[in-house]
Amino acid sequence: MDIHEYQAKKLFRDAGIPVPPGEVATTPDEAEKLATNYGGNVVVKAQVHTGGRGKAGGVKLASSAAEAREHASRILGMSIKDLTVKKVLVTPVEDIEAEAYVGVLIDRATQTPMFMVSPEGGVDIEEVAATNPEAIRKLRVDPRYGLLPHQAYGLATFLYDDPKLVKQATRIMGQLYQAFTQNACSLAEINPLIVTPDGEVKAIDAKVSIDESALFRLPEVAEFRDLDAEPASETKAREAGLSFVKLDGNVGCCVNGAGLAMATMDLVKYYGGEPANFLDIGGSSNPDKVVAALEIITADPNVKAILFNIFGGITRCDDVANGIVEAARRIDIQPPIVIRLTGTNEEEALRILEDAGYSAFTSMDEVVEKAVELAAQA
Amino acid sequence: MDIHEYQAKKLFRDAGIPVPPGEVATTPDEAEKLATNYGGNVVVKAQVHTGGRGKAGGVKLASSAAEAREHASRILGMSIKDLTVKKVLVTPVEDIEAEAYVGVLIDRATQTPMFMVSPEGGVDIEEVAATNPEAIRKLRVDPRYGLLPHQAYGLATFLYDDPKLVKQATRIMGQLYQAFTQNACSLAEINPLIVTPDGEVKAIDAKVSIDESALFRLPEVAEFRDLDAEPASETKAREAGLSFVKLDGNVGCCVNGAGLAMATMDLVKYYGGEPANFLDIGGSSNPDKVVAALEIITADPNVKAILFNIFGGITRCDDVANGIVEAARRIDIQPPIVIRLTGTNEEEALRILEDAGYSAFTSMDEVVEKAVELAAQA
Amino acid sequence: MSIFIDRSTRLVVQGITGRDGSFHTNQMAAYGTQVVAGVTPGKGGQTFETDEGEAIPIFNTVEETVQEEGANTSVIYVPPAFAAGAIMESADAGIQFIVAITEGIPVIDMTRTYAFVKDRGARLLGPNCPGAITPGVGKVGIIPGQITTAGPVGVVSRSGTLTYEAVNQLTEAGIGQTTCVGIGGDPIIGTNFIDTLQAFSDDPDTEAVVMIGEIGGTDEQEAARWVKENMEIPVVGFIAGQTAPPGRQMGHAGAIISGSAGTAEEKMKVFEENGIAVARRPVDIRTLIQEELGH
Amino acid sequence: MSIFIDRSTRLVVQGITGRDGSFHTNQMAAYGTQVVAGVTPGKGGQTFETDEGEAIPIFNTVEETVQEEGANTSVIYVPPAFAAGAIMESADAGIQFIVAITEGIPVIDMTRTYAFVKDRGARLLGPNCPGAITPGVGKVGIIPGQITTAGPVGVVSRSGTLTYEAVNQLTEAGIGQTTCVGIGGDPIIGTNFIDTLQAFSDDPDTEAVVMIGEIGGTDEQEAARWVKENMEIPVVGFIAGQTAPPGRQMGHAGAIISGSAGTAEEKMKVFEENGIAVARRPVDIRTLIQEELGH
Repeated sequence: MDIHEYQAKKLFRDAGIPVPPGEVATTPDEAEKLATNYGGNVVVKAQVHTGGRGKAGGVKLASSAAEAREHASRILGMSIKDLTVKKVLVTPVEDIEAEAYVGVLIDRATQTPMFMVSPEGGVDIEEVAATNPEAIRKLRVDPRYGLLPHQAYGLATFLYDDPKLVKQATRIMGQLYQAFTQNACSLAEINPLIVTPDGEVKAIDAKVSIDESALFRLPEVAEFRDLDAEPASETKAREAGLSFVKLDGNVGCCVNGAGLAMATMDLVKYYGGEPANFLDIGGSSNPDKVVAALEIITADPNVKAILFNIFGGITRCDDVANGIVEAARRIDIQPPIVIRLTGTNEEEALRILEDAGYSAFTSMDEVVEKAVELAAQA
Repeated sequence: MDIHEYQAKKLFRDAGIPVPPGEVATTPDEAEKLATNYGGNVVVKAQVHTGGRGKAGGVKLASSAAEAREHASRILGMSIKDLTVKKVLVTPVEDIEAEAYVGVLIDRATQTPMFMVSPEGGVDIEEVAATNPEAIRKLRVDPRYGLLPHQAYGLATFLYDDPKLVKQATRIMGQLYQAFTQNACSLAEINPLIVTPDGEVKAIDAKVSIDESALFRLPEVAEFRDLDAEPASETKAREAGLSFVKLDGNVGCCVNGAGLAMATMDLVKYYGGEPANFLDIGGSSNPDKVVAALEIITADPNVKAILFNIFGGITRCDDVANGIVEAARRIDIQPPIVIRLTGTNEEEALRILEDAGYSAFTSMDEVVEKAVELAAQA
Repeated sequence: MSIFIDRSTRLVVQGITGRDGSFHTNQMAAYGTQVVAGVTPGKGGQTFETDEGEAIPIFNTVEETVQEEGANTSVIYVPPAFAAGAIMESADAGIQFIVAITEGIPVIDMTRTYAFVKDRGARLLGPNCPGAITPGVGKVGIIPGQITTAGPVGVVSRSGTLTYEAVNQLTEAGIGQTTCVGIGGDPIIGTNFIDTLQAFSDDPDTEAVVMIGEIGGTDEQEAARWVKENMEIPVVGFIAGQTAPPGRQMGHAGAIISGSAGTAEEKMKVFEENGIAVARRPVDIRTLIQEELGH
Repeated sequence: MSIFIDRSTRLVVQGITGRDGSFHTNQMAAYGTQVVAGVTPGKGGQTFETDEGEAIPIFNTVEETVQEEGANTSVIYVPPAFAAGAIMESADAGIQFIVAITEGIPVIDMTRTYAFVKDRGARLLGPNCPGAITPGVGKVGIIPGQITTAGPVGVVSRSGTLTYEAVNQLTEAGIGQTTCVGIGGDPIIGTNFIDTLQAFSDDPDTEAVVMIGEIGGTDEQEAARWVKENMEIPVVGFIAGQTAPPGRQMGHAGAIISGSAGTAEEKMKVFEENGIAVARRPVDIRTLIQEELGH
């Protein structure tokens, strides 16, 4: 789960990392008031779950409260990579002598948390990795011991020479690691970590992703979820226990299992169509889940055909069939539905569908070809 | 550092362990008032750094506030194993269905924290270990992982069969381990852990020793130190950076190094004397430390002779000699002093002592024999 | 022969009385797996009766099942909040092969859990995996038994139902399997492609391997390089997720393209560079395997 | 020959610019030890000049001293709050022999630190120990060089100055030492009696061993049983603390009789039961060794 910069900064502050003040505004008025409180010299920053805000015009310097208001009114409501800005963060301008990058993520290769730090901050770290890899130092943390003092120190010395800066950065490394593990982050990034003219090291931007699986034990972090920042369809899917990602095609997909769902989407493309979504109804399906899935898919006006691909294992095919019939009774489904069911309770499912006037396929290729064809005809 | 029961209970409560209420009184009046607040049925418990309080009459049940007052007036000021009781803990009486023992300590053999639990609580665990060792379960905790859930559960099932009790005890094991590590305990003990008639598991006695070396980072725990609970000589020694333990003999000992200090005491005994103390002036001695050591030793009226045994390594013999001369100028030293000095700057030291009218030995056996002889003559 | 599961497998089911645990205990026992014990804390002493009337003893701890019933393999159906603990319990009790079905274990917990399992010298499969099945011998996990049949092909996959799809097609084409292994879709898993490919390499009965990967991470790429260096039997590969957008998690916690890394295109390219025949559609897996086996 | 320290020892001093670190760097260098580097974070690039005019380079990290100066042994004089971290830094940098002089490291910290050192395959001596000396070759720690002389006796002790006392008497009697090792007085130490006795057993030049213990714990008892089972050369033992009261810490954090366990009487009894000659007074150590060596 991505969280906003201002939320990430709260986690960092709680861990003791020095982060300059800042508050969120949802209207130009509020932004102006905050800017006044901070003395006028502020940065107005769009709060959206994506990088590249600066390039998109979502981050602006103001030298007066009035100017901050103007920036806010332009940024609020703007669209950055398809995401509408509903909040801006107003924060005092900091003078910057140097910008570094500090990030922690889970390294899949070694199955451990890994630090990446670079004295070249304030830019996209993937670019630094591509153009100047020696400017990045990586450190894998043994999860049995956590970040050890000499490791934190080693990272800090890669960023700074001045022992006073090293000391501050060493402490920040430890605090960031704490924030990372305690909040079950999949990514925690300070970019840039700055040095001010009077030699203070501070985090002035923060990016954090939280492992959704850990939210059950992190109630405060779970509340960071911003429903405004995701399509309503994805909110609804999550609440129904479905995995759903909206895409731009016209073939709605309803599949059990993430791998099979992706393979089905790929096959739609293979046969010349475009999938409208990724949707995994999960393992132990019940008819209600299928109803919710159909509601979500049919809410997308782009969808011209709906494709079911079910390989029954834990999932019982008759449950899915019942769900389809139930959904057809409850909601008005315009696009044609094509169904492939095989595995557990397949015969029972086929009987249910037949009784309701649907016919079903047993081959994945057949059903996908058919769905693509129907969508193209619509 | 031993801490009082009421202080240990605070640490346990902070960790979430269910501990019944209780407050400390230093006068019978206060005890009566507390007993009134608790409804009269209370236990009055001497707060001293030793076991066996019950047998010594330091723990009494009261069924009214007036009776609590009586008990308090008898317990306050009483002496248990040479320790004067200055505080009592007043705590409501709990009905008890079962008593268990739960303790954590550092196991020197495996170099890890180790749990010891027994369903036979409320008695001396060493007695249980001697008479019924199968009633004790030990579990070593890998410090890299901490106490794992199944380990806590395994300990809890050794105490209880009822899943409801097991659940509570499992949680308490984890909380106790947290309290143990976070407060750098060398021992943390709940004895007894009780079950109430309505099936609640609670800690009604608590014993904790803290690793003195960790006090620098545990300011709140450091404040638990009760200067009333140790001889004034030991307080003074600690403040001067000396290791000192008061004993009952008449030969005062001043040695550098703990092993050599013990060996010197043993040699006093070997030659028919009794050491008055253990005293290690430590590695990097300076004259002030020697002065403080002599002040502490001479404050003990039992001391009839004072023995210096110094093997100079880091310790410079001339520093010790200067300290002796300085102390003799500042304080009135009645008992005779015999001195053995060898090692770093030995010649310089002998010159200093000679100038001041002392003679010095170079053999440990000679000086100890001489000190024992002088003490016997006094 | 086979890998991970054979006739000596003595299985304990952790979470045997739960909804999924009880359902799949029945399935596994009906398939012929020796399910020797179950664990549900607080229900020790009770018995789990299978649909076929077999009585499986329930214990409070895995340790007891090792001591009393000689369990050497465990399968975990407990909820995510307790699953990491259940894995460590198994490893601590001396279980050699631990299969974690549970989905949704926090990744940060798995970093420590995986280290623990390694320290104890056990093998973990999963979490968030369908388990493994040796056709005709036994199954540990949730892979439907009826879609498999014994034969010369090893199957290893990050996916669940996509594996069933592939296995089903092999079976329909008359191509049996030595063992089918679902390694799981999480970022941190106990047994990866290389571990499984190594096991298949060491198995004299496995004549070809199907490897089914997906977007996210670099496991498939590393495995492909390893295959070129180390494997003598042919490998056929498939990668799901060509149409997945970057930065979005596609169901599995591990199925996410980070920046430009972990795309299906990249993985298929590395497969081909290292001599692994790439199936474009699931149905092509069967054709390629038939070619490799010379059918 | 010798144990732990020989002519290949290349020493880095952690905390070289501190009061104790600088004093003992001079002592160790003057004794002939190859002190190849020092570490003080923030002072990297500076130089430590010994009294005899030798220039020792200072680095910010131990890793650099391994890479730049080939350090293989470290000695730690940093304050207790940082000493556990310094030990782990050395182990992580690949240092093989780590000597921690620092007194007062929290025991709970040492539980994790000791596990880390073991995981990294290094040997830790101490903490709270005087270090080790191989007479005429080199010393790591604070044992005064002038009281030692080369010869056939190994010395291992939990104590500092008591060791000097014993070694001095041996030297005065003309009995030299292969290596003198102070294992330290803390409850958790990296190298115990058995580890050291094993090393002396493996050293062809060590003909007898003096083992100096004290109250607290069961290390001496276990070592005694180990001696009976494994050692062919004679061992003479001494235990300090016969007059120590139970439950009171006698200076060393580890020197405490808990309940009835760890008394001097018990330890001396176990020594005698296992064929270790027990010296009643320090001066008797020398007599017993003379007897054992047939002088």
